[in-house]
Amino acid sequence: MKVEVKLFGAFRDHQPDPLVELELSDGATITDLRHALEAYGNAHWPKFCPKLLKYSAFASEKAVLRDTDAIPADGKMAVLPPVSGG
Amino acid sequence: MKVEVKLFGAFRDHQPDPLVELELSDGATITDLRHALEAYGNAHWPKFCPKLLKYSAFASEKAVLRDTDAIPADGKMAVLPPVSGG
Amino acid sequence: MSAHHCTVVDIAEGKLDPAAALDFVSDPAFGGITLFVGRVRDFNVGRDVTGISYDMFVPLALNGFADIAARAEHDFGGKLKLYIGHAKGRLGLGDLAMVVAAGTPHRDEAFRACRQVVEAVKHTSPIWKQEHYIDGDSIWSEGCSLCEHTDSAHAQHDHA
Amino acid sequence: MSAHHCTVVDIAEGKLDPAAALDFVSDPAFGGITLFVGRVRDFNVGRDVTGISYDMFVPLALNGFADIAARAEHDFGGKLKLYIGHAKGRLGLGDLAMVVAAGTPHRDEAFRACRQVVEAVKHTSPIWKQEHYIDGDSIWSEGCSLCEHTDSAHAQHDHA
Repeated sequence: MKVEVKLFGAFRDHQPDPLVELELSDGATITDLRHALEAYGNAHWPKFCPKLLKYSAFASEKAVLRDTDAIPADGKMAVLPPVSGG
Repeated sequence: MKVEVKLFGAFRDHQPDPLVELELSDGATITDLRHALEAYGNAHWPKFCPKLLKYSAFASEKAVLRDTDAIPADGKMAVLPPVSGG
Repeated sequence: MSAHHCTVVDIAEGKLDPAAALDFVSDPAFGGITLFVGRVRDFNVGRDVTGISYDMFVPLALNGFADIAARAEHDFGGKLKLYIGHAKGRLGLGDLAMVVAAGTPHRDEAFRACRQVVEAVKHTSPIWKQEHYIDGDSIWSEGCSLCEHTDSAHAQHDHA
Repeated sequence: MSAHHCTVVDIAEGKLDPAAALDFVSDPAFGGITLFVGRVRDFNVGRDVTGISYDMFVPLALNGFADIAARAEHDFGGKLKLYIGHAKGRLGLGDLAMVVAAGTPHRDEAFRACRQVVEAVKHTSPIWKQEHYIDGDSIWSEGCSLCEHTDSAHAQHDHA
């Protein structure tokens, strides 16, 4: 399945387009997505910080998902570094 | 000394003029004033409630005074029933 | 003490203005502002209310507001601006009885300072509330005694 | 849930309005209203700040605001109106980043509901703050991790 990952916060500094497209197997979980994004970051982002990704969550437009959750069928995801609103 | 006592809150209901004039001996304390106002209330106010006076404080324009404090020389006082601002 | 603004507004002459309170406590160094507004509500202790009259010993109240502000400045440090306003006279439903605002660098102090000031004003200021009811009756609210000998034994008071 | 108003305002299109928040949470039955305003301040952690950019995942943030409001309604009872607003985009000094207001019958609930909502928004909403400094540098603030595996071990975060 094709998964689109929107980038937010510090992840936006890695590339002008705040969207990464990844190819994952059908039925992949958030853990799989985490690994795929880590591989993508290591390959494409010179200033990529794996530790930041470790503390980042993945979410749909509706909710933050758990590592064991399956990626929603529409493949539209967001990576959320630690939040700092207000 | 002549002492003027301004009335506030529920004490205002006892008479149209919110001011009572009492005659006390020079050097009188707040306790003396409390007794004098109680006597005045018993004599003049049909609905006087001694219990309310017991819970009331006496103050100048600057501060609430203690029972053992002397009445200020200008004799200008106020009687403050329990407060309920806000 | 220019960092604090204390005011009493006679309802016959004007109204308390929350926007003015927010403006007053704003500062380039402050990230957190907390505002409290007390309004006359339509129902209290089981009775329909039509309005509230506030009686006040104004000079002593203003002195007390300044003391309350000084105490907050002591407790929360000098980086604090406060606005303390209370209405006087016969208020109708929805009228503002009280406006308190606190500005500080960080939000925790703003919340705590605002709350402390609100409680102090309600429990120590020479202000008396008379509620007016739909049946024409009026009652002076029970309150907090300011007597030293009843320090720890408040007369019963409501939390309007 | 008409008793709660949740909004995100892009600074390019408008500003957060505390007066609108106060109006929204006012009600004839409410005696207490508490408002919090978060403003961009000129100094943080030892550096002169010129502005803050807020990045936000808007649909998830609005979902989260609604969840936060539902939680407050559960905790403080149905007699509660909330306004939750956050700004987005590049803010200058003094601009309003966040406005939260709570209206309730009594003041204690208003203070506690407002505080709870402010903390929840700051700690759980998908919002990211980038501070801009007078020397031209910009830094994304450290924050609170939303990961389940770091639930009780927040990454260090500042209390702006």
